[in-house]
Amino acid sequence: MNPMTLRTPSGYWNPIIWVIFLILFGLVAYLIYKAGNPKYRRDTDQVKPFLSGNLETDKEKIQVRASDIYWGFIEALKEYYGVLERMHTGDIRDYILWFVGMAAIITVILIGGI
Amino acid sequence: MNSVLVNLPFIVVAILLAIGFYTIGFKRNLIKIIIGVEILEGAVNMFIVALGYVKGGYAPIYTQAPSGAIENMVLPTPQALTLTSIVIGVAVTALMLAFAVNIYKTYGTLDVSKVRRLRG
Amino acid sequence: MMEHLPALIIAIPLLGAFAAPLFKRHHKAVSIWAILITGITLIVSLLLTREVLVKGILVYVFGAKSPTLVLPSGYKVPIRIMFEVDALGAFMAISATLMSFVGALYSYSHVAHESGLEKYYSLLLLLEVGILGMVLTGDLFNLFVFMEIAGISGAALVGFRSYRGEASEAGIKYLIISAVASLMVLFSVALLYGEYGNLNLAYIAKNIKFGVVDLIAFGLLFTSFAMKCGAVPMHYWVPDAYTEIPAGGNPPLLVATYANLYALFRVSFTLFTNIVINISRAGWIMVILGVLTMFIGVTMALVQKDVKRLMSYHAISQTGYMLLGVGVGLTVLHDPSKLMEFGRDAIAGGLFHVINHIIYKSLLLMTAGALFYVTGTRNLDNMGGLARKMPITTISFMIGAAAISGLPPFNGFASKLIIYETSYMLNPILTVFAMVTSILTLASFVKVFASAFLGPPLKKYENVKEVPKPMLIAMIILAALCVIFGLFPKIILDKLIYPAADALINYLQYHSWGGLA
Amino acid sequence: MTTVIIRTMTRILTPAILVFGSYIILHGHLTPGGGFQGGAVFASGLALLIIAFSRKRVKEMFEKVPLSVFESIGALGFLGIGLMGIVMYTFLRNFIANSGAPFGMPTPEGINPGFLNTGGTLPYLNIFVGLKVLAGLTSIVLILFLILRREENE
Amino acid sequence: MRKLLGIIALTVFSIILFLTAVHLRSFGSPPHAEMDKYFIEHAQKEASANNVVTSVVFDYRGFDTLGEATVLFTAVSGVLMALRHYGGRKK
Repeated sequence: MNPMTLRTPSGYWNPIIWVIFLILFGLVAYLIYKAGNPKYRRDTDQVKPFLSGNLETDKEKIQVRASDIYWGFIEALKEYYGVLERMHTGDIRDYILWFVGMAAIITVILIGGI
Repeated sequence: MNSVLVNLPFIVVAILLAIGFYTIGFKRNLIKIIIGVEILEGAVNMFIVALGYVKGGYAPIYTQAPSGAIENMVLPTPQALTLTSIVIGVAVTALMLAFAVNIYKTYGTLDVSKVRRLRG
Repeated sequence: MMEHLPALIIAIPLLGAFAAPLFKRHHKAVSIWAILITGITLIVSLLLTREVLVKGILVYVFGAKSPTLVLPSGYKVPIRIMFEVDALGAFMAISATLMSFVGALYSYSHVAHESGLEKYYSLLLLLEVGILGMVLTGDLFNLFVFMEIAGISGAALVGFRSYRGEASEAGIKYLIISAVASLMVLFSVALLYGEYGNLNLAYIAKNIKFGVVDLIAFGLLFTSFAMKCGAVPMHYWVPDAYTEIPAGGNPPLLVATYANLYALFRVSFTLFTNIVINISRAGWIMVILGVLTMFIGVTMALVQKDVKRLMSYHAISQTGYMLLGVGVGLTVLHDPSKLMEFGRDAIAGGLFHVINHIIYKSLLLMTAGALFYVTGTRNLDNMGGLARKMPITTISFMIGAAAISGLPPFNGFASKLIIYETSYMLNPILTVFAMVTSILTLASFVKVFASAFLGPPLKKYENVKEVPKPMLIAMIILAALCVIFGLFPKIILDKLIYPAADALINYLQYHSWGGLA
Repeated sequence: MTTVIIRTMTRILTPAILVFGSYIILHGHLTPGGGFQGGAVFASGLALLIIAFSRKRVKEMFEKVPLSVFESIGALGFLGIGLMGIVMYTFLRNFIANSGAPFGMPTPEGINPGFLNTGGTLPYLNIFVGLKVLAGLTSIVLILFLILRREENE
Repeated sequence: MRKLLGIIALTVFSIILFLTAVHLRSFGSPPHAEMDKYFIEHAQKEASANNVVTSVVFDYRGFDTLGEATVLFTAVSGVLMALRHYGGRKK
């Protein structure tokens, strides 16, 4: 047990204990699953969504595209992302100029300017 | 001031490096940017060779050398390093030009402000 | 024969690379040849690591009468090029050889239908040679030469699909970046040579005096290696290169990036370690670069649509963790009490994160390559419902995503835990940034999973199948490593990582060539 | 397409350039120069040959020459000589010097007229590197030339 | 904007390079040359070559030369691979 225990200043990690907890929670999850509705059947009419009589739209149309995910997050941080967009011009000259600027800054700091 | 005069070759190297970085940073043509990289390489090679110079030194080769050569030869290591880095520079240039040919084929231009489909 | 291992580990892949073009058109033969050579190199590197861990620093002088003859009789200075392999170099060598093997295995099917494969595999082996030379050498000019080998072969691999313009664009960007960086490295090496008349790393580190020139050389070396390892704001080449290279070349390219990170650590810890005041300054620079890298990388990743580009931005942000961990150690390097309190653990956490990240990021990029292999696109908007079609790829992607987000029991968890706790002891703000980065990482991988694997099955992908066996085997190897490293982190740390961290900390041993002089 | 003057001068000059290149390669351990420089000179002679003639002539001239094989042979020879050193000493050891083998005669100390039969492994490495460099540079020039000339023809 | 920032960065960098050149040891008088003295004295005996530079390139620093040959090999492979779709002899 001890050679596997990774001690950190405020805690520890041990795979055996983790496995035990995994089994425990797996059991709990199984019990919850068993307590589910027994009358449920796959591939019958009861799994069809009821859209008040209208028939279901094509799945490809209602699929959530990647660019729609986290729309709100990106909308909230629009200014920040505007800055980033202006940083990321895919222009090789800017890559080199950033390098020159960082070299200047880091060297000045190391010499002790700041 | 005296150190400036004594170290004139090193000053020249510094100026060449600045010119090279300017060329890479502000020219639009890809070929000119490759030339800028070449200028950097030339500057660094000049710097290494200049480091090896000894006042009034002879080439470090014994074959039919002048009589005074043995006690005053220039340092051989910088010349060896320069040889290596020159060949490396040739290799890098060849590959960059090959990529430039490809880019001109597919983009139809060598203007680096247009050659940026990859960004963001 | 054991004392010749450092030479053999370079000579074997070189042999493979030089012989590869002789297989003219036999593509299967050259693929199998490359897999064989990388496998042998992997075994050699394991032997080398065992030697180093048992015997301490291993020195190999090229062209001398005996491998350990550092100083010629009656001379104070080292004359010839030497390899100086300590635990850190051996640790990097293991990751390099392992990833090259996995990459060659993966390429067997992934690029099977392309032309010019003998050149591809020869360049793959040359990339491995460059990485190994960079991480094993003890000579500054030799470091430059191998850096150029790694850079040129990496750029050529990035431009492999030369019928696509983007590949050539990314290739020339990476080539110019690495040419400029290695030229600045050469300039700094020349400065040091002019000051001290030698090129041996340990010798210069012993005799260094710190005038202005030395500090300028330090700054240039620091910045060049920081750019080559993709630290913000010099990271722009990383997404281009990682996106355009064939997925089989991704693992070696990743290790090449971290070979530059290794050189950054080596320069800061071993070469310039005697500057007592400025080294903590350098440590703070490293920490700040690390925090910037983490945060900007992950926020850029969140808005990407191209799956490989997204993962490349995650590679940037994970590099920030390594810079943070090792930088925390560097700030307290000359303060023994703090070093024993958390500095050593911080360095160990950073180095452990290096190998963990190499493993799971290669796995993720390979799954992205598998998606590209079956769908022909990298745009996430055009994917969906692939989980039922490719179950093994899906499972390995889930393992990789859980590992990169630091969920137990996968390997990202252990190293991130150590980094959080040690950076908390230096300054709590750093830990906040690290945790936020981790959360955003999980979020963006949930996005990839939802849009590529879940969702209704699309009509155009009705008859896609699971990818061929070699790719699956490569992915399964890495997924298994993720789980093993995550379940038993203590064993890996004690066997491999803490020796490497100690190799960084007690630099005096490196300066004396392992007690040889 | 090039003029008759260029082609005639090429016929005259190329052999001289090739001989000079091989001289530089062989005397690399005595006089300035060596494998890289000599190989470059040799390749420049071949480059002159390439640019002087039409695409068709060049194609049939270089159809038979396996340049990449030459290059691999040069690199493998360098590596092989390095590995031979492992047997007794270390990688890339100059084990032929002062051993009496071909190119293994000792050199007299100090200034001397220079003797070809010295240098140990140096002449061998020079030859291999020269072969490799001339093959490599020639193949680069050749493929760029073939591309550009195809542009003109199409 | 971009041009201005670039000019500023370039100016500071050039000043740093100028500082380097001024603070470097004076030209033509290397302070430490033990390694090179060793080469000049022992090249004829150890490498049995008159040309000290060649003996450094191929004997004392032969490993760098192997790397250099490797770089050239790499570049040739890269060029031939990058241009393979234009045919020529690669078809």
